Amino acid sequence: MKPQVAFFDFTSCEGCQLNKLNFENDLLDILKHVDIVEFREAMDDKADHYDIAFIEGSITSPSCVERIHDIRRRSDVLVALGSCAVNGGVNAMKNLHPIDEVRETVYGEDKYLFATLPAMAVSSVVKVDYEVRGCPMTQQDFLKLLIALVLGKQPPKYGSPVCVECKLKENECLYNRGMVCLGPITRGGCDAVCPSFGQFCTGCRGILDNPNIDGMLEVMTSHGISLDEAKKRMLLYNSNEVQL
Amino acid sequence: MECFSLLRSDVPALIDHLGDFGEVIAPHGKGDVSYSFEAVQDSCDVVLDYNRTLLPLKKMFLPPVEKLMGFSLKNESYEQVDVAITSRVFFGVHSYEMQSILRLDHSMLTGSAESNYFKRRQSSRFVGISFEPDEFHFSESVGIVIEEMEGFDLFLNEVDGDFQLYVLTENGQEMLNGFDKINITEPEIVEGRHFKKKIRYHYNRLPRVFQYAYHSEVWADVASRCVGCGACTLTCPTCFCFDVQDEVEVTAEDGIRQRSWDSCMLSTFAEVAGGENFREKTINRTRHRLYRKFKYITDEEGLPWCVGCGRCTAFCPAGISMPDIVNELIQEDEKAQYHRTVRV
Amino acid sequence: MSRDLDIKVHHLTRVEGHGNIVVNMKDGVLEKAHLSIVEPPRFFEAMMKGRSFHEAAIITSRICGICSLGHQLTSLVATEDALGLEISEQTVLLRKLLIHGATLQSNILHAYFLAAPDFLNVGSVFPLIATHKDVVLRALRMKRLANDIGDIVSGRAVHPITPVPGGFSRIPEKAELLEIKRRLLEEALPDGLETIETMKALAGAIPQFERETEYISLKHPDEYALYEGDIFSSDTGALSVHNYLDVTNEFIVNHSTSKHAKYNRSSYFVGALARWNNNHAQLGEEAHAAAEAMGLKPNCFNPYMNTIAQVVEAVHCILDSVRIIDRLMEMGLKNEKPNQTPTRYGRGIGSNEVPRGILFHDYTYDNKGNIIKANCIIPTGQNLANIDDDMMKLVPEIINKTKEEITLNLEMLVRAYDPCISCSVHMLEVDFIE
Amino acid sequence: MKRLQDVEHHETEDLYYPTMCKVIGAKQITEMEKWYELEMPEGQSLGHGPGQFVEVSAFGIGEAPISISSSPSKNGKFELCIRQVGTLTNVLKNYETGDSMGIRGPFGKGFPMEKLFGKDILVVAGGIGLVPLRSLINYVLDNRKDFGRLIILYGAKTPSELLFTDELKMWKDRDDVELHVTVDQPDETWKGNTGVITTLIPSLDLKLNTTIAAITGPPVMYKFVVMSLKSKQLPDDQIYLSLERRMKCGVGKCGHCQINGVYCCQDGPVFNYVDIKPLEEAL
Ligand SMILES: Cc1cc2nc3c(=O)[nH]c(=O)nc-3n(C[C@H](O)[C@H](O)[C@H](O)COP(=O)(O)OP(=O)(O)OC[C@H]3O[C@@H](n4cnc5c(N)ncnc54)[C@H](O)[C@@H]3O)c2cc1C
Ligand code: SF4
Ligand code: SF4
Ligand code: SF4
Repeated sequence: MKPQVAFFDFTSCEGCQLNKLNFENDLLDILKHVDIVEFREAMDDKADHYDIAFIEGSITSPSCVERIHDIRRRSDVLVALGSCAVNGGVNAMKNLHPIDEVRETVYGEDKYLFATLPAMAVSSVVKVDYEVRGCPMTQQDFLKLLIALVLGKQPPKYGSPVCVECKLKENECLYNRGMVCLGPITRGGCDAVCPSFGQFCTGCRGILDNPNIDGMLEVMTSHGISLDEAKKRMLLYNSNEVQL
Repeated sequence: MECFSLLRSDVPALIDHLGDFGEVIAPHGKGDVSYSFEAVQDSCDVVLDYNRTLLPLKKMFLPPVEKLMGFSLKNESYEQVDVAITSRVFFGVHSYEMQSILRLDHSMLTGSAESNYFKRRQSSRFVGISFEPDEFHFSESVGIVIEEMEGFDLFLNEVDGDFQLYVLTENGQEMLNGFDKINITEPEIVEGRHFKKKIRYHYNRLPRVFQYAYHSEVWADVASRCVGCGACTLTCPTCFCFDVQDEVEVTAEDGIRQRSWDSCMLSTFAEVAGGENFREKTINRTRHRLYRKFKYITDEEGLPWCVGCGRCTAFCPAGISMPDIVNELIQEDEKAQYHRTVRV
Repeated sequence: MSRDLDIKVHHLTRVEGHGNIVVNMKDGVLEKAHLSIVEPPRFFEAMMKGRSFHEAAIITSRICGICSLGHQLTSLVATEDALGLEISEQTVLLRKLLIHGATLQSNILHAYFLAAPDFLNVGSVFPLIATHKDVVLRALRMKRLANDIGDIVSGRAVHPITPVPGGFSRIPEKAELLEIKRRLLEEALPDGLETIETMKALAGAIPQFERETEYISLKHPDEYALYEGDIFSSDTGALSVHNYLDVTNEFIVNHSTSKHAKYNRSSYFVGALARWNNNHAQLGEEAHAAAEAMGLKPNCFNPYMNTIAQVVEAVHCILDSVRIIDRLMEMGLKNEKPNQTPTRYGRGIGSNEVPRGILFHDYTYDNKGNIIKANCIIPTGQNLANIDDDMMKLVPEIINKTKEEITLNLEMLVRAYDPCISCSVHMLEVDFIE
Repeated sequence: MKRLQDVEHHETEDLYYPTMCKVIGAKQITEMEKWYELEMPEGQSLGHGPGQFVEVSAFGIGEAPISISSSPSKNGKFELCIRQVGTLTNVLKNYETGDSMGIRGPFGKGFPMEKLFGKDILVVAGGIGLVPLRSLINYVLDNRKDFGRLIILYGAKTPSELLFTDELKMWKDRDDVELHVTVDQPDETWKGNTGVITTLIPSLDLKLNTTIAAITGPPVMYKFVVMSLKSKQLPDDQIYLSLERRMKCGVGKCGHCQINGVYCCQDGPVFNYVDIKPLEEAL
C-alpha cells in the first residue's frame, strides 16, 4: 500500500505548503508514490493515522504544543518542513525581544488577549525524524526526501556550506562585489539560489555544525558592516541556534 | 620557434579563425569584477586582459558536476556515459593555468588513468596569453613565469599593447594556416612585468620548511580566521577531490550517479559512518590543504602543486593568503633555526 | 421559523491559514455570525524593530507565503518612500510583470483548486484529477507559467529573491522574457479562454446573494491599478495612500487574532471584486468579454462573484504581461544596479493591490537605515468585518435550508474572499445543534 | 610527472562502472551484520588477494568500500560481511539471494603474502575488523603448510556481536589454530575472556623474529594494540595494519581517504607499521 501522508501547518507563512501546491510538473508523479490523506490547504479530508506527517511552522502557543503532540502520536514518521519548523526560522526573532514588549508593539493594551510562547522548533517539542530546510523549502529538496523515504534510504543531510554550490555554479562571490553574505556558515542544499540571483544568503537553511562564529563575524565586519548589524544578519533565521 | 606580430585589433579575427579547429573557449567578463572561461559566441566579447577566472580551466576537463552513469532501479542496470570527443581550442590561457592542467594530468592519469578525463584532454589545443600580475598572483615564486610556454600550441605575448605570437607546436603551426593578419618578427623581451606578491624562499626550499612546520603555531591562527567555506579548494586549479552521489528521478525508477567537486576544507570531508572524523578540526584541514600543495606530491614529483594563481587568496572571504601563510612558516622556521644555532 | 442554530466550522479548509466559522442563533434571533481567526499571532511588526532596510522586505515577505511577492514589493515601495530611493522605469515594469505573475497564479489557484471543488461537490482538487484530468492539467499549466514568471524575474515565486530596495539584484535575460511572452500567447491565452468556459459552466452554482457595501481599492490614472496609485472608496472617492490610517481604522475584536478594519461604514470590501467595481473601465476588451461571458457586471454586490472577478483579472494579467514585455524589449534591457543610497531617513508608506486586496506597509527608519516602527495592514484583515456583516445578512436569508447547506454556503462565502489567514491547524469539525 | 603523451588510450579505464554480481547466499549473522556470498558474471574471477576490498553499490543509494571476506582460493565466488550503519548499508540489509549488487574492484594493497609465507601469523581483530582478516585467516588455513603458527585474537563488545561464530568454533577445534576471544561486556552465558583486546596480548608467547601481526579494528584500537605489541618487542616492520577511511572512488582520485600524503585506497588499506609510523594522521 502506498504510504499515507498528511500535511500540517503551524505558525508560518504557509509558503512551504504553497511550494507543494506548486509542483505542477511533478504532482502526478508524486501521487503515484503516496496517498495524501490530509492537507488542510487543499482538501477537506482527515485521517487517524499517518505513515508520514509533514509539519510546517513553528510552535508558538500552548494550543500548538497540544496539537503537535497529538499529531506525533498518530504518525510513524514526522518530518519538519521549512525553517520555521526546523529551527523556528524568522518567527524566532521575536524571542530576541522581551515577550511583553513584543505583544505590546502589536496589540497595545490588549496585549494579553492571545496566548503566546517563544517560537520553538518542532524538534524542541516532539521527536522529529527528518527535516527539509529552507525558507521556503525547495521543491527539489522536498522531492529528494520523499523519494528517499520511498526507496527506504536516508534523506540527504547537507553538511556543506552554501558556498560550495555557489562555487560550483561559478557565481561571482558577493564579497568580491562588496556585499556581505552568510553562505560560508549556512547549510547548503539550496543550489545557492540567492547568490545566484545576486542577493546575499540570509542563512535560511540554518547554521552548519561547529561553525566558526567569531571568524564569520570578523569576515562580515571586515566587509563594511557593523558588529551589531553582522549579529542581526546572523540571527535573522537562526535566533534559536546561535548564541551571540 | 617562430614569432609573428599581431595587432590587438586583429585578435577577434584570429579567434574566429581558430573556430575551424574546434569550439573556442576563452575568458569573458562575469558579474561586476570577475571573469570566467566560456564558449565564444562573439569573438569581440573575449577579454584579453583579465586577472584570473573564477573557476580554473579544470572545469572543462573535470566538470564541477559530472554524470558518471545513468541507471534503472527496476532493471538493476546502468547505461554508460559517452564522453563525446569534441575538439576544443582554449584561448587566452595564462601560464600558471596551463601548468595547472599539466599537474592535473598527472593526478588523473597516474595509477588508474581516468578515461573521461583523458578523452577531454586529448582533443584540446591551447593558446596562451601573457598577463599583468595583480596583488594575488605569485606564480613566479613557484617557478612559473608569465611567459612560460610549456603546454601551449600558440602563445600571445603582449608588447606595447599589441601582441607577439609564438608558434610552439605543429598543431600551432596548423592553426595559423591561412591566417594572414600576422607578420614574421623578432621575439622581444618585455621588461617591467613584476609580481607584487612573493614567497620569500625558492620553491626548492619549501619542502624542508614544511618538514618542520607540522606543529607550527601558524595553523591555529589561520584556523581561527577560516570559516570553512571551501572557496580556496573549490577554486584551486590543482585540487581535484570529488564526491559521488546518486540522484533518483521523481518516478523513483531511473536516476543518475554523478560526481561533484568536493573540498578537504569542509568539515565532513573525512567523516565516516559512526561519527569518526579523521580531520575534525579546521586546523587539521588547513594544514592538510597546504601540505597537499607544498609537501605530499612535491616530495614525489619535485614540483610545488600550487601554481600561484592566487585564487584561494583572492576568493577567500576571510582574506586568508596562501603566500602569507607560507611566508609565516618560513619566518617561524628561521626563528627556530636561529634558536637551534644559538643554543649550539 | 424560529430556530436554534449553532455552527462551528473548526479550521476552515482550503483557505490559506486558520479560521473558524461560528454561528449562533437562538429562537430565530441571530446572536453571532463571524469568522474567528485563531492563528497564533506572529508579531511581525515587533520582529521588524531594529532591522536594516536591506532586510525589511526579506522579513515581511515571510508574513505570507501565498502573497509573498505582494508583501515584498509593498515593503520595497515603503522603504524607497522612506529613504528617498528613486527607481527606474525598468524596475517598475519588472515589478508590474511580477505582480501579474503572482496575481495570475493566485487567482488560478483559488478558482481551480480552492473554489471549484465546492461547485463540483468534492472535498478537494485531488478527486478531480481522475474525473476532470484535462481541467486539472490546464490549471497546473497556467500556474506553472505564472510561477515561471516569478522564478525567472524574481528568482523564485515564493519568497522572491531579486526585488531589493532600489531595483533588482539580477535582471532577467532577454531570451528568458521572450520565452515567457511566447508561452503567454501560445499557452496561457488559450488556457485562459478555456478557463472562462469552465467557469461559465460552474457559475450557475454561485449562490444568489447580494449585500451592497463599501468597495476599496487602489486607483491609478493610467491603468487598472495593481502597482501603486491612490486609495479609492466607492463611497467617498480618492485619497492619498499616506492617509491610509484614516481608511483602515484598525480595531481589535476578541474573536480574532487578526485586527478588523472599517472606514465609512461598519465594514468594507477589498479584493478582486472591489477592483472590478472601482476600476473595470480600465480593463481591456478581452477582460470585459470574459466578464460578460461569466455574468459579471460592473457594480456587482454578490461577494461570491469575487472568484469570477479573479478569473477576469487572470485574463488581464496574461495580456498586460505581454504588453509589459514588449515595452521592456522596446526600451532594451539594461543591467541596472539597484539604487541603495538613501537620500533621507524617515517614514514611508507603500501600497499595492495584491490578489486579495489592497495592502499597506508603513515604516519609519532611523538615520542608520534601521526600522524604528513598522505597520502592515493586510487585505484579509480588512475584509474580516465585511465577512462578518455578510454572514449576519446571509444566515437569515438561507435559514430554511438544511444544516449542511447552510454550512456549505458559509464556507463558500468565506472561501470566495480567498482569505489568507497566516495561521495553522487541520481538522474540519462541524457541530450542529438544533 | 606523468604526462598526457605518456598515456595511450587503451591504458585508460572507465573507472566507475560496476560489474553486476548476483547474490547467491545471504544471512543476517548478528543484529547489525549481514553476510553475503556473491558470484561474478560468466564465471569471471574477482582475482583478489587477502586484505583487498571492493566498492559495493546499489543504484539510487550509493557506493561504499567493503572488504572481501573470503579467501582468494574460492574461484568466481566471494563473500562480504556488511555492518548496517548508514545509507547504503541499511538498504543492503534487504538484499537476498537473487538480487544483484554492483561491484568494482578489487582495490588496494592487501597483505603482502610473499612476506608472510613461512611466518607465524598473529591476527588481531576488533569487531568488524574480523571481516578483512577472515580472508587472510582462511587463506592461511587453505595453505596451512606454507605458514607457521596461526594465532587469532578477536574482541567484540558483547558476545552477541561476535561474527562468524560457526567458524570460530571450527578454528577453536583445530589444533593448528590458537584462538583467543574476548568481549568488553559479557552476558550471563559468556564463559570466555572479558576485557579489551589488548588484555590478550601480554600472556602471548611469540617468536619475535618470525611473527607477523595483522591488525584491524575500530580507529581507537590500533594505537593500543601497537603499543602492546611493541612492549613485547615485536619489531615495527613485522606489524601490518588495515586502516579505514572515507572513500568515494577506491582508485586514488577522490581524495577522501588520504592519510597525510598516502592514499588509504591505493597505498593501503593494509600498511606496514613502519610506513605509517611517521604519519600523524594514521593512528
Ligand atoms: C577499506 C575499507 C573496508 C571496509 N570494509 C568493510 C566491511 O567489510 N564491512 C563493513 O560493514 N564495513 C566496511 N567498511 C566500512 C564501510 O565502508 C562503511 O560502513 C560504509 O561506507 C558506510 O556507508 P553507508 O552508505 O551505509 O553510510 P553513510 O554514513 O550514509 O555513508 C555515506 C558515504 O560516506 C562514506 N563513508 C561513510 N563511512 C565510511 C567508512 N567507514 N569508510 C569509508 N567510507 C565511509 C561512503 O563513501 C559512503 O558512501 C570498510 C571501509 C573501508 C575504507
Ligand atoms: S556569494 Fe555567498 S554563498 Fe556564494 S561564495 Fe560568496 S559567500 Fe559563499
Ligand atoms: S593553492 Fe591557491 S594559489 Fe595555489 S594553485 Fe591553488 S588556488 Fe592557486
Ligand atoms: S576560502 Fe578561506 S575561509 Fe574558506 S575554507 Fe578556504 S581558507 Fe577557509
